[in-house]
Order: sequence, then C-alpha cells, then structure tokens
Amino acid sequence: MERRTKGRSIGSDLAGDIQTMLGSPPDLVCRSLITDGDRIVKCIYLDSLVDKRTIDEFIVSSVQQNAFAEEPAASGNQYIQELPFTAPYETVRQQVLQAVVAGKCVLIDAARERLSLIDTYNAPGRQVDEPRTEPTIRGAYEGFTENIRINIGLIRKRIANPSLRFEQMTIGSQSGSTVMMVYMENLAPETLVREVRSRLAAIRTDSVLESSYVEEYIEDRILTPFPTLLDTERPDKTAAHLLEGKVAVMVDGTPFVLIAPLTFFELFSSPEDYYQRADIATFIRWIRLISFFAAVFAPSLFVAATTFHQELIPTELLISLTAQREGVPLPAFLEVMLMEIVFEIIREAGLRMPRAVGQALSIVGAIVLGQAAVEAGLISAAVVIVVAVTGITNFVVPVYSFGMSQRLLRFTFILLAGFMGLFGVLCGALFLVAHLVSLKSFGVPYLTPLAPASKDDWRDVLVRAPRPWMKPNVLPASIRRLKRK
Amino acid sequence: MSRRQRAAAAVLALCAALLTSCWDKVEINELSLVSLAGLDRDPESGIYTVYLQVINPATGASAQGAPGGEQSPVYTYAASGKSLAEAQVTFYKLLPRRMLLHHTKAVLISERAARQGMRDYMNFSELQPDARTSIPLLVVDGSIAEVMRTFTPLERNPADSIVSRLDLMYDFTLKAGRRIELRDVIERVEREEMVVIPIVAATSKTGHLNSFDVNAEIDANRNQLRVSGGAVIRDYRMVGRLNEGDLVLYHVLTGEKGRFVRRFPFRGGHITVNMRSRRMEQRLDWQDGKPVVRIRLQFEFSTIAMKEYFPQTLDELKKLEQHLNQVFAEELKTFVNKTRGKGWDLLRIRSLLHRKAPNLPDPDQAASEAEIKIEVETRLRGMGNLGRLYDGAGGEP
Amino acid sequence: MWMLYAVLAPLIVLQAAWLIRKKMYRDTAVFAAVSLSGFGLWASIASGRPIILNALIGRIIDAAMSLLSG
Amino acid sequence: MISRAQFYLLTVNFTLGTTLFVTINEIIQRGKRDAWMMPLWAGAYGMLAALLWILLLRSSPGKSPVQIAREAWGPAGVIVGILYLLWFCMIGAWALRNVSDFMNVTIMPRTPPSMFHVMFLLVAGYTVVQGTETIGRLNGIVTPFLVFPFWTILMLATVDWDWERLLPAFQNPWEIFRFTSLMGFPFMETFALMMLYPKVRSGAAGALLLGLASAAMSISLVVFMVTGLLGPERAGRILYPIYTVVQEVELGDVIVNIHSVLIVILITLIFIKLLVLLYAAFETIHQLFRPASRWPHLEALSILLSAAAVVIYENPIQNRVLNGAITIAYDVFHTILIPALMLLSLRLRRALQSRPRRR
Repeated sequence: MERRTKGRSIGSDLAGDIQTMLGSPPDLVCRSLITDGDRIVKCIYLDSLVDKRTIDEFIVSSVQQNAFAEEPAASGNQYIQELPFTAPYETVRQQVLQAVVAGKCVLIDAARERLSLIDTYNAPGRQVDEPRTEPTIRGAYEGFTENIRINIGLIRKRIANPSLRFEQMTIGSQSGSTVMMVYMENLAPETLVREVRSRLAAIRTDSVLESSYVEEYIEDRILTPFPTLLDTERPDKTAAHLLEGKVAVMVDGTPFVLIAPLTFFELFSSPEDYYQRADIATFIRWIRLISFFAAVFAPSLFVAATTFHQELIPTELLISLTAQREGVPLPAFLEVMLMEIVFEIIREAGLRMPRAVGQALSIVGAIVLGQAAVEAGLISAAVVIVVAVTGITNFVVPVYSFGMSQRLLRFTFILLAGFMGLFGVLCGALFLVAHLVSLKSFGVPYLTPLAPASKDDWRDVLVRAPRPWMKPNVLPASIRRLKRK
Repeated sequence: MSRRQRAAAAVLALCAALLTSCWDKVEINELSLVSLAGLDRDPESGIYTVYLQVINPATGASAQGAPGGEQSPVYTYAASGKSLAEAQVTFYKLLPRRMLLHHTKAVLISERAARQGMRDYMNFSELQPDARTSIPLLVVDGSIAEVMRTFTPLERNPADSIVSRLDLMYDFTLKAGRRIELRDVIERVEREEMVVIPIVAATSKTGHLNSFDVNAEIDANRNQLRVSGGAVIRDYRMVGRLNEGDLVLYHVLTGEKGRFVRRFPFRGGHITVNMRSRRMEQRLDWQDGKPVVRIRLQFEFSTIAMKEYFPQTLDELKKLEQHLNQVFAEELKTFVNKTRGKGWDLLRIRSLLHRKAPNLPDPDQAASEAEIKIEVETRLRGMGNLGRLYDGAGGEP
Repeated sequence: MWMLYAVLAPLIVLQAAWLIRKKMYRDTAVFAAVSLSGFGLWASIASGRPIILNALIGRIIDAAMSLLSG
Repeated sequence: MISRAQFYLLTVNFTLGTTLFVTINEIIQRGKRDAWMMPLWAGAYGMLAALLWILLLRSSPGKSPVQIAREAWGPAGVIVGILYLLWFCMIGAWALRNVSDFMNVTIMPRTPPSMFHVMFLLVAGYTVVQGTETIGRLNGIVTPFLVFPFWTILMLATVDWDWERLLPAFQNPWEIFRFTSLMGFPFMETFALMMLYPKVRSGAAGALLLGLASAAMSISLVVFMVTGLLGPERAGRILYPIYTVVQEVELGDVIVNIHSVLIVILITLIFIKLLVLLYAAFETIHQLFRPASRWPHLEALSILLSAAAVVIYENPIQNRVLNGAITIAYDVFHTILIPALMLLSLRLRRALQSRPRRR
C-alpha cells in the first residue's frame, strides 16, 4: 500500500484515485474549474448527495472569481474544512474518500496547494410530516424526519436556549452513521450525561441503521420486556423531556429519538396530557392505567375464574357462561390462547397489508373469526369478548414499544393462570413487581416516584395536577436523584 | 451459565411444569351447579338420603330471551348412603358432572331428620370448605322427596323462589326472620339458645306435572311450594312448631325489625294495624334473689290498614295507643307463657343471664324461674291517604 | 419417585459442575452441602420414610433438657 | 440500604405473615371472648425481646447477628451461624407448609403442596437475588394491596356483627396467659429481621419496635373482629376463621363468593415472610462462607426448603401438639439465650481489652 502510494501527489493524482477507488460511480462528478488566475481547481462530489444550488451559486462562482480560496477557513468549522497538502498521501486520500461519500464537495487547488472539504450535504428525504405512531388531537402535528439536520431544527425551534447542547459522534465501522446526543447543559445531571456519553462511545458495531440498534447497546438490562429508554418521534415530547434534564439520542436516518432515563409511569403520560385540562388529563391517565391492567390481566383472570375458581362468578353469569360453553370442544385455556394468537396474527397482517386491503382484512377478522367461530360453536362468545377487550385496551397506551411488552406479559399470565389459576397469577404478579422494582434506567429506579417514594412527585403520576399547583421548574424525582449523586 | 442461559433454563422449567397436569382445573361445562340441597334420614335404618337440585344450564341462556323451551330448569338427583359422605359420592352413579356446592342457595331438611337431630349434618357441612354455611336452612313439612320434585312458577328455580320469598316475608309480614342460616343455627345451639327456622311444604298437586305444565297452569296456589310456620330447634333437634301468628310474636320479641299487619280486639270489634318494630331491649335486674327480665318493645304503626277506626283528636289517639300497648303486651305475655310452659326458652333468657351474671350456680333453674315483664310502646307514624273514614252504614258486622 | 431424582440430580450436578468449572471451589462446597442435605430430605420422602423435622427437634430438645436436668 | 419506613412495613407484614391464617383459631380457642388480649401481651413480650436484640446489634454497629457471633466467639461463631441458618430454613419451611396446607384445605384441594412451595420459592429466590432494596420496595408496593382489601372485607363483614358474641367479657383474665407458644410464634421469629437490620439507613430500632407494636395491635384487632363476627364458639373450632369470614361476606346479592380472590391476595403476606426468611438464610450463608456466586446458593436453599416444607410435620394434629411443646424452647434458645450470651461475651472482651489501654 505504502509503496504504491509512493511518489503520488495530491495535486495530480488524487482526483483520479478517488474516481477509481469509488469504482467510478455514475453519480460522481469531477469538474475542473478555471479561475481567472488560470489556475485549475478540481471539484469532486457525489451529485446524488449534494445540494447543486450551493455548488453552482456558492462554490463554482466564488472559485471562478477567485473570491473563495483567499481566506483560509477557521479550523473546527463544520462546513469548510482544510486539509494540509503536506500530510501523507494515504491518510489524506482516506479522509477525502470519507468526505466524498458523506456528501462533501472536495476542492483541490494544486497551484495554491490547498485541499478544502466543503459540506454541501443535502440527501433526498421526507419533509416534516405528522408522527405516525403517536398522533394527538390537541398539540403540534410535526414529527421528526429521517434527516437529522431537520430534527435538530425542530428541537431548537422549541428550546431557544443557549445551553442546549448537541454532541455529534459517528458510530458503525461500516455504515458510519451520525449519532447525536442532545441535552440541556444547565439542567441535565453531569453523571447522566457522562454515563450516556460513555455508553455510546463503548458501542462496537459495524452498522447503525435505526435508533433501536443504539438502544439495545446502551440499555441497562437486556432481559426485560419493558423499555428502559423512551422512543418518540414527537419533537414536543422530546423538548419536554430535555427541559426535565434528560438526555436524548438522535440517529441520522430515523425519526425515532431515544430519551433516557425512563421511568415506568412516564409510559402512561402522553404529551396531550399537558395540552388538556388537568381533570380530563387525570381521568384519561386513569383510563390508561386501567386499560394497562386489563390488557395484561383480563384474559388470565378469565381463564383462572372459569377453570379454577368458578365460585367467583355470580350464579346467573356462570349459568349463561356454561350454556355458551356447551359443546365447545377446546378447554377454556386453549380457547383463549388460540384467540389471542389469532388476534396477534390479524394485527400483524394488518400492519403489513396495503391500506386498501387492510379494511377487508379487519372485516374478515371481525366477522369470520368472531361471529362464525362462535356460531360454529368452536369458541364461546365470552372468550371473543375478552380477547376483543384486551386487544382494544392494548392500543390505549401512548408508547408503542410498551404496548408490545404488554402483549408479551399477557401470554405469560395466561399460561400461569391455566397452570395454577389465581395462585399462578399471583406468583406472576409478584415476580413482575420484583422485576420492576429491581429494574433501573441509567441508574434511576424504574418505579420512581412510587418506589423509592417521593411524595411531591405524585401530583404528576396518578393525577396531572394543574400547572399552577405544581412547583415551578422542579426537575422530576428521577433526575433529582442523579443530581444528588 | 450466563444470566441469559439461566433465564432460558427457568423458562424451560416453568414450561415443563406447565406441561404436567393442572390438578384443580375443571371446565365450567364439566360442573353441575347445585342450587338447592335436601337432606333426609330414615329413623329405622339410619340411612341418609341426599337430594340435590342441579341447574340445567340450557335454560340459563335466558339473557337472550330464550328460556330453554320445555326443558326443566332444574334436575333433582337423589342418593342415599349410611353416611353423608357416602351419599355424596354415590351421586356420581347418576351425576355426570362434578358437584359445585358454592352456589347452593338454601338447604332443606326433612322434619323427621330434624327431629332426630342434625348435629352430624352441621358438622359435615362445616367440614366441607366449599359448602357455605351462610345460607338459609328450612324444615320440610311432609315428604321431602315431593318438595324437591316440585316446580315453582314465575321464579323457575325453586331455590331462588324460596330465598326471595323469605326476604319478602321478612320485609312485609315478619313471618321469617334474618337469623335462619346454617351458621346461625350452629352458633345459637352452641350457645345453648333456641332458634326457629322456617318450614316449607308442597301445596296440593294435580297429578304429575312437568315444568311446562306448571308454567302453563293458571292456578299458582297448586303444584308449588309454600313457606309457612316455624320449626323450633334446640340442641340441633326440632322440638316443636310455631304457627304463623306466634312466629310474628317470636320475631318481634327477638328484636327482628320489620313490618307486619295485626288485628287487635278494639271496642267490641277489631282494628287492623300495620306495625313496624323499632327496637327491643332486654334488661335484667334482681328482686329478692330472683332474676327479672324487662323487655321493652317500641313499635310504629300507620293508619294505612286501619279501615275500622280513625282517631281524630289527640286523646283519641292516645287512647288508641294505650289500648294497643296493653293488648299487644297481653298477647305477647300469653305467647311467652305458652312457650315457657313447653319449656322453650325462646327469649334466650338463659344466655342473657349468662352474659349479665356469668357465675350463677344453676343458670337453667334461674332462667326457668325468671320473671318476665313485657312493656309495649306504640306510636303513630305514617298515614294512609284518608283524612277521615267514610262512615256510611254497611261495614263489617 | 424416579421423577424426583430426574429433576433434582441434574439440577445439583450441573450447577456444581459449573461452579467447579468457574474454579469457585468454596462455593461448590457450600452449595453441595446445602443442596445435598435438601436432596437427602427429598430422598427420605421418596423412600417413604420421611424424617419429620418437628419430631426430630422435639427429641433433641428433650435430650438437651434431660442433660441439663440430670 | 432500605429506609426506615420500608423496614417498619417489613416488620409488620413479617409478623402478621402466617399468624393471621394459622394461629387465630387457637388463640380464640384458648382465650374465648377475651382472646383479643393475648396478642397484646405477647407483642409486649416480643418488644422486650427486640430490645435485647437491638442492644446486641448496637454493641457492634453495622454487623448482623451472624457476624457478631463470629466476632464474639471466632470459629465457634460459625457453628452458631449454622444453627441460625437451620433455624431460618426451619421457619421458612414452616411458612411454606402453612401456605400449601391453607390452599389445599380452602380453594385448591387437589394441587400437590410442593407446587405451591416451588412457585413461591422461584419468585422469592429471584427477589432475594436482586438484593435488599428490591425486597424493601416490593414489600412497600404490595402492602397497600394487602391492607386495603383485607380491612375493607372485615368492614363489610360487620353487617352481621353482634356484641352479644363478645359477652361476658373478662371472665377469666388469667386464662389468656396460658398460651405461651404465642410468644415464640410469631413474635420471637421476628429475629430473622435482624439480618436486615444493619441494612437499614437510620432509626431501625424505632421502626422495629413500632412495627412489632402495630403488628400486635392488628392481630388483636383481627382476633377481636373475628370473635365478634363468628362468635367464639365457631371461631374457636373452625380451622381457618379468616377464610370463613371472607367466605361469608356478601357484596349485595351478586358477588357472593369472593373468597378465593381475597385468599390469594392474603397469601402474599406469607410470601413476604418467606422472602425475609430466605434472605436471612442467604445472607447467613454469605457472611459465614463468603461465596462468590449468588444463584447457586439460592437454588440449594430452594431445594432444601422445598424438601423441608414437606417433612416439617406429618399432619396438622402432630403439628399442633409438637408446636405447643417445642416452639417456645426452640425459639428462646435462638433468640434469647444465644444473643444474651453473645452480648455478655462481647462486653467481657471489650472490658478486658480496654483495661490495658487505661494504663
């Protein structure tokens, strides 16, 4: 390698080398600009990644009337970067290659012995759009996009504060993706920032294509159904969390931003809570809690009650349940299990289906599987009701990834209920609580502010107290814990 | 073994456990819901006969308005054995589904079994964790087999029918008390008190009928069950009966609160009063070494049933009230004396003595010779819709 | 009661083997001591001659009492 | 490290643990209408014992009884430690057996007892591995779910409350002092909490005493209510009066049999007790032999406990008889005799050491 590069000079050979090393792709442009000093300045860029207007109006013109290269760019400038002409050819070539594939424009001025990399990155992508996974009625309709620059803008727009910090780093030996760490320097606890930074730096992987890649590397515990980092595509939510002193992690190429630390009860609060009247918000929050319990426990309790503890069911109801089950072949446990699985299949299919067919599918699911199965006496009506209820309640929770974990828990509990009835459910519940209290997210106990208890935070957990009643600019308990350390 | 492997192992272990049989699991359509239990014991052979009324779930889908057509709402099974447990298991000769006793609404016991004594039965049912003892116990007058095989119109499930009748009777006639459940019988008897439980009997029948016929028959007085009268229980044995009139007095004296209608002699004729017992208090004091029990009873009455006479002035009212006090007290006294004559301590004087004066040498003796003073206090509350009665001729002679 | 052994024996043996492989000999000793005593109890149950701890302690205490007194 | 409040709750739940299920009917049997007084004086005694323990642990702060034993007697302390280990296992097995007996008698007659034991041990083991905080917080979260339904049900049950059942009161006030084994179980067993004691941030002593006091109070209140609800005649004879009480509760005419739910909820109390005991045993092993790993020893303990729970007694009758006979001696030995001796020898040693320094 070293030998081959011997005697090659940046001025003469670099352009050609780059072309060959990139396999002379169709979108590689290599122009020779003639300045009025009759010097030739080579200009290389991938024209699929760059903003042509910048190149034509700014670079080309400024080079041609020699306005450009006069002042050497200040070092540390993100946009214009100077490379020393004297540096070893090999390293220079590597940097230049990196720059080109990262959408920069390379200017080689052989006469003046200057090599400048100008950031003209402008990748094709979606414009700002409504968030898909967490829409709201009241509140901003903007969602993050795949373009990290736009996302930064969306955050800055909401927090006009000099102490808002963006730390950029490149992760992924192959993909070389841009990952950005965002926090408020005056609010975020130093320990937290350091922790996140070190965990990000510790990532050894070849590619990061979505924020979940990062999430899996930096979360505290792998073996848990619960998300320990909040992922959102709502700028306002992100801003709110940043203002609570939390740290956000953005990955270029995905609209999902990770926020750490996350506590259990934040999963039940949606940005909408703070845009609505306090009483309504509180009520809705309770609905969410209830539907969480319903989604997790309803089928298992049904199984337990109908196959182990029939005495629980009021006589009349029991009679009609029995009447429904006359001639149903499957045991209740299998019945529920089957229906749940079928339901999950329908839902999964519904996601993949093109919109138009989705309608048809839901009809098939509802009518054929519900109605027909009941009338054919394969499934008792009660089971269909239970499954439907759990299915609906599952969608109430505002965080999508949390909905997933609910589904997982539900099946476990059905198993336990089918195994030992209420006792099994009890054991499962105790296990769950033990797991939750032992869980930590970036050093913050998952169940704060419930356990460990900090009472003055309860006014924003089970209720959403009116803002005037809340203490102004008090960070949540989780962050205060970290500050204390 | 890394943590992940551990978790996997744990999950595997759990699944392995799940794959094994689930012991207490039983599908609801493998159950027979017992709604009414009956007990009989033949004095000679000492053979128990247990009757179970099992709900027919096919008729349960009545929520959709389709009461299972001509099917019987309940099926009555009978099995007998030397002991209750034997009888209970013998059912599976006939019963295709596992018994579920939790939903039993009432227990019937035949008079002859009650007279022999039902301690063993009480013990048995307290031993069974799934047999609740907080359900009413009734004595069957006549053949229990017939009662257990009698349909009830309107309320298709006989057990429900009986229970709701007991409630209604308590509310409107005071001919049924509140303390008539198995547990009350047990507790009272263990305290050496007496307790009176209602009696149920089958009314006259017109041949053998099925549920459809019963529901088609207009005359609801026939072919069904009647709850009337009370059986006096002492030491788990039925020792006698109370007729309906006495039953009211008994409940009044034992402090049950409820409405009832009673007819008192008044000015040569009679007067019907709709009464409501307010409070009862027993006081014990001693006169020259003899216990004296004072029973104060407070009643409210309303003019709603008083079709014979309507007081206009205050002193008329006072007279009426005094009259009622005095007459009612008389009736109560005669009732008390009658029962005490039979040696029945229905007023639970003995346990009163035991509570108030625990270390008497011979409580039974003292109880039997305790003097009982009853004072009644009635007040007019509540009115009918008439300010003064129509006083044309042609009333009851 | 082969079932019992089928469950318990691998549990104990594998765990002990793992401990030894990890060169935690002290742990192995403790683990073996505790788990084997448990296994012994299970075996006594399986063999149908259970050692009733309550009665055992009762006897021990009586013995101690008699020692103290006599 | 757990907080004072958490320790307090642990004490209460630990003490109530099996007591609410097992002992109530025996208490009422012996004390008749005055039974509710017995837990009170037993609790007072328990607090006295607790004072001794606190004295012991104060004498060398931050150390658990086992460590103190080693400090006091060196190698002989190891034997003491093993004795304690066995004692914890014993009580733990007892608690487990109570669960399975109770469940078998009441709502799940066919399930083999060992299933209950194994399930509980799995969960408890997982919790203990997570450490002290987890135990404290778990208990803290679970407690309201225990307290609220239980007392609500007792309140609902008071519809058939009858004062006559509690009369005549104070007939034989001295009869209540006859039930000595009540001192041992539950109150002396709380010694197991002393393994947690050093892990409490501050004010553990107050929390312990307060916890014992309120536990005694609530036991006596429960006994009082049960007597008033079932009457001494029935409550004294029924094996699990609590079960009967909740069984006879009726919410209107619709919800008539809610007992299984309540039973299953109340079982959690016993779980807490088991949790503490398992933790104590586990800690003992750790402090005695300082092993590097955690899971294997819990596994071993689970095997031991699950076996011991089966053979702890043959049948309830034998249990009752032997219980009356041995409990008190057994507990006094572990919770009064040994601690007192340890305290004594510590004082002596300190005195001996301090003499030359004074010169």
